[in-house]
Order: sequence, then structure tokens, then C-alpha cells
Amino acid sequence: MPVTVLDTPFDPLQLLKQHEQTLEAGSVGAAAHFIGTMRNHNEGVGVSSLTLEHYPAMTTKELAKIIEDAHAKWNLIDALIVHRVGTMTPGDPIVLTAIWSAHRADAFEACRYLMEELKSRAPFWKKETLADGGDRWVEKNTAGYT
Amino acid sequence: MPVTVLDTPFDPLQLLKQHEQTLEAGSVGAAAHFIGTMRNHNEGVGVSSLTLEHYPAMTTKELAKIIEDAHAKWNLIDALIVHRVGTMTPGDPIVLTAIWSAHRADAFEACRYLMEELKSRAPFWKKETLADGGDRWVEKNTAGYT
Amino acid sequence: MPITVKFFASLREQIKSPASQIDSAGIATVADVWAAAADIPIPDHVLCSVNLDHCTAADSVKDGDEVAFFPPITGG
Amino acid sequence: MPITVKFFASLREQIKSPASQIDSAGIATVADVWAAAADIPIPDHVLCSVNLDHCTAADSVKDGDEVAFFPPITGG
Repeated sequence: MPVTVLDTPFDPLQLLKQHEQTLEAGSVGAAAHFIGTMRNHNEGVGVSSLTLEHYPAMTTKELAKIIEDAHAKWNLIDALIVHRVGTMTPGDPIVLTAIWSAHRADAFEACRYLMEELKSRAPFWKKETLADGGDRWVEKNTAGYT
Repeated sequence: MPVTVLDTPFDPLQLLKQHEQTLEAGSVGAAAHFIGTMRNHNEGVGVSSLTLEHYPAMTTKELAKIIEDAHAKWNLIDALIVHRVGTMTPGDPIVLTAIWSAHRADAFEACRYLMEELKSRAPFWKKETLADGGDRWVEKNTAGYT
Repeated sequence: MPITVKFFASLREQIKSPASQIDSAGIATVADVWAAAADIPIPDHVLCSVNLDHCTAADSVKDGDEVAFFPPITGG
Repeated sequence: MPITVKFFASLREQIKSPASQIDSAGIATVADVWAAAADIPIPDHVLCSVNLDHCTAADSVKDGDEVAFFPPITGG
């Protein structure tokens, strides 16, 4: 499955290794990966945990569309998106996007596209539990891919 | 060491895993990786093996300068370049570039910068052994990062 | 058939007693769904979807649709 | 001290008997090094370095330098 949403911790490098074994060796010339991990601070404040809420049916549909759109825009061999939901702690991987292609420009550009589109289109919301015990929704959206 | 040149096969995901263990968990928010692997064809012709020649002292110096330049241009936590030399077969990893940073734009941009600069500045040359038994130097240069 | 309504994240916490289903009688647009289901005016920057596709408040809604409202996306 | 000269990749194969060291007497530039060390005219698009830094054929060279010539880079 090119799209996976998980409510337990995951190991991006292990998933990449598993996924590579499904690809035809010798056809791939380029792979680009992006891994987003939870930091222990954000906007100058210590963060002790992060809870990711999502809209499950829409998330899966939207992520699958993003991958479909990437295949239409670039010449790709394969693409992968993995996203964590639920409550996590600093150092935990949040998101993995990966592209395999023949040439590097496709891999670099499509990998970034997956992330930027995910950040603007896929219905996930972050709530931070702060080091002082309070909590806050992350309300800042990020710009799309241009 | 941020720069490694190897004359034996390497496992990029294994090296990334090792390198991650040297980083402070909770400070990294973004990681971008690029892996270039040997394909079994190039410009429409089957390729059975590839030999990478280099200029060892200059290679090491130039790759270290590329990493230094990347640190000057972006806000990075760490950077890694691994490059294979000698004779390899299809499917073998040729090059790995990786960036760890707080935010994703730095990781994506710097990771691509490492690859584009490497392709235009680091003294490596490829000679292909073709499926029909002949060989040829790869003479096509690739455009730098713009 | 009723219209299913969902509110997510900070928006869900702002609305005291959100309806999860509303009757489709008199409902033409996504904005009408908000007015029938929420007890506060629609905030700026609210995003919405009909049947899992992004939409605008002016988009039309029919019997049996699932309509969702949510704040700006912050995943990844 | 002599000047050390290196040729790489396809360039090394094109030159029949490349010198690996030349006397610095009468040598002012990288182009002079080529003329003294190689048995063919300098091809278009040749790259060069002095003491491991990229350079141009017009750059100056002194006693003890290491000068290298190579074709366009094709690594990565």
C-alpha cells in the first residue's frame, strides 16, 4: 500500500528497507526520502507530547490522490506516504514520504511535492502538550508547494 | 565523518541508521535523504557494470567544502555524503546525501544542493561496461543547482 | 436520509453541542449545514468537505451527504 | 622541485605518454603545464585543478604544485 496511517510508533528506515524489496533492482536510479520527526520544542516553548487527530476516511482518500497527482506530474517508479496519528513523544517519526524513480530530478521534486501537498490538503491536526502542563492546538498552516 | 568514499558496496539505510544515533533526539524535525543507485541501462543501452574513477585527495577536499557551503547557506543540524568508487553492478548504491535540520525547507533544499554540487564539482568519472561487452566513458555532464 | 455532520480539532472544542446529523429539509449549501448544526457563527479560515472532498461554504449539499468542518491543516 | 601532473579518466587514455612530473623552468600557467606534459593539444571542455582546487588554464603555477587535468565530472 502506498499510503499508511499508523497509531503506533514506526521506524521509517525499516519501512523503506521493506518497501525497496518490492522494487525491481536495476530499474531505480534515484530515491528521495523525507522524514518529519517530533521536536522537543516549538516556537520557543518546550513540548512534551503531541497528539495528531485526523479525519480517517478523508485522510486516506486525500493521500492516495496526492500520490496519483505526483505520478501524473513526474516520471516515477513508486511513491510511499506513511503518517502517524495519536499521541507521540519527542523523537518519534511523524511522517515519511519517499519516491523511487529513474532520474534524480523526479525523485527530489516529487518527494517535496508529497510533503507540501500533505501539509496543505491532508486533514491532520496537531495538539501540543507543553512542558509546563498546558496544551495548545497548532494553528499555523504552512504554504503549499510552488 | 560527514564525508566517506568507499571502494566496497554499502547499505545507505544502515549508514543512515548509524548516523542518526549520533544526533540529539528531539532537536531534529526534518531529515531528507537522496540515494543514487546503478541502473541496468543508460541512454537506451544495457549496462552490465560501472567503474567509478576519482581523484582521491581532491574528492575528499571538495566534498567537505560542499558540506561546509551547505552549512553556510541553510540552518542545518548535520549533513552526510557517502560515495562509492571502483567497479559495481546494477542495483548497487552509488551515492548517498543526507541532511538533518529543524525545519523541512532546509532539509529538502540542502539535500538537493549536496547532490547538484557533487555532480558538478567533485572529481568522479563513470565508465560503463555495456551488455554487448564494449565499454564507454559517460561524458555527459549535468547542470548544477540553480 | 439525514445529512451527517462532523467537526474536527479546535473547532469541535469551540462548539458546545454540535449536531452529528441534521435533517436535509431547507438545506441547500454547506453554509446552511453549519447554521443548522453549530451554535456559533462560522469562524474565518474554517475548511470544509462534502463526501471527503475539499469544498467551499457555497457548495451545494444533498440528502445523505457527509459534511465536515475543520481548522487549517497542521499535519506532516 | 618539479611540478606533479595528473590526467584522469578518458583524458588519461587519450594521451599516449603523459608526464607525471615536469621541470618548472619556463612554466608560468596551467596551459604551459599541459603543453609540457601532454602530446596532444588541450581538448575543449577539459577541467583542471592546482593543488586540489578547481582552476582555469590561465591560472599560474609554481614549483612544487600538483596540477591535474580531467574531463567533465560524471559522478553521483
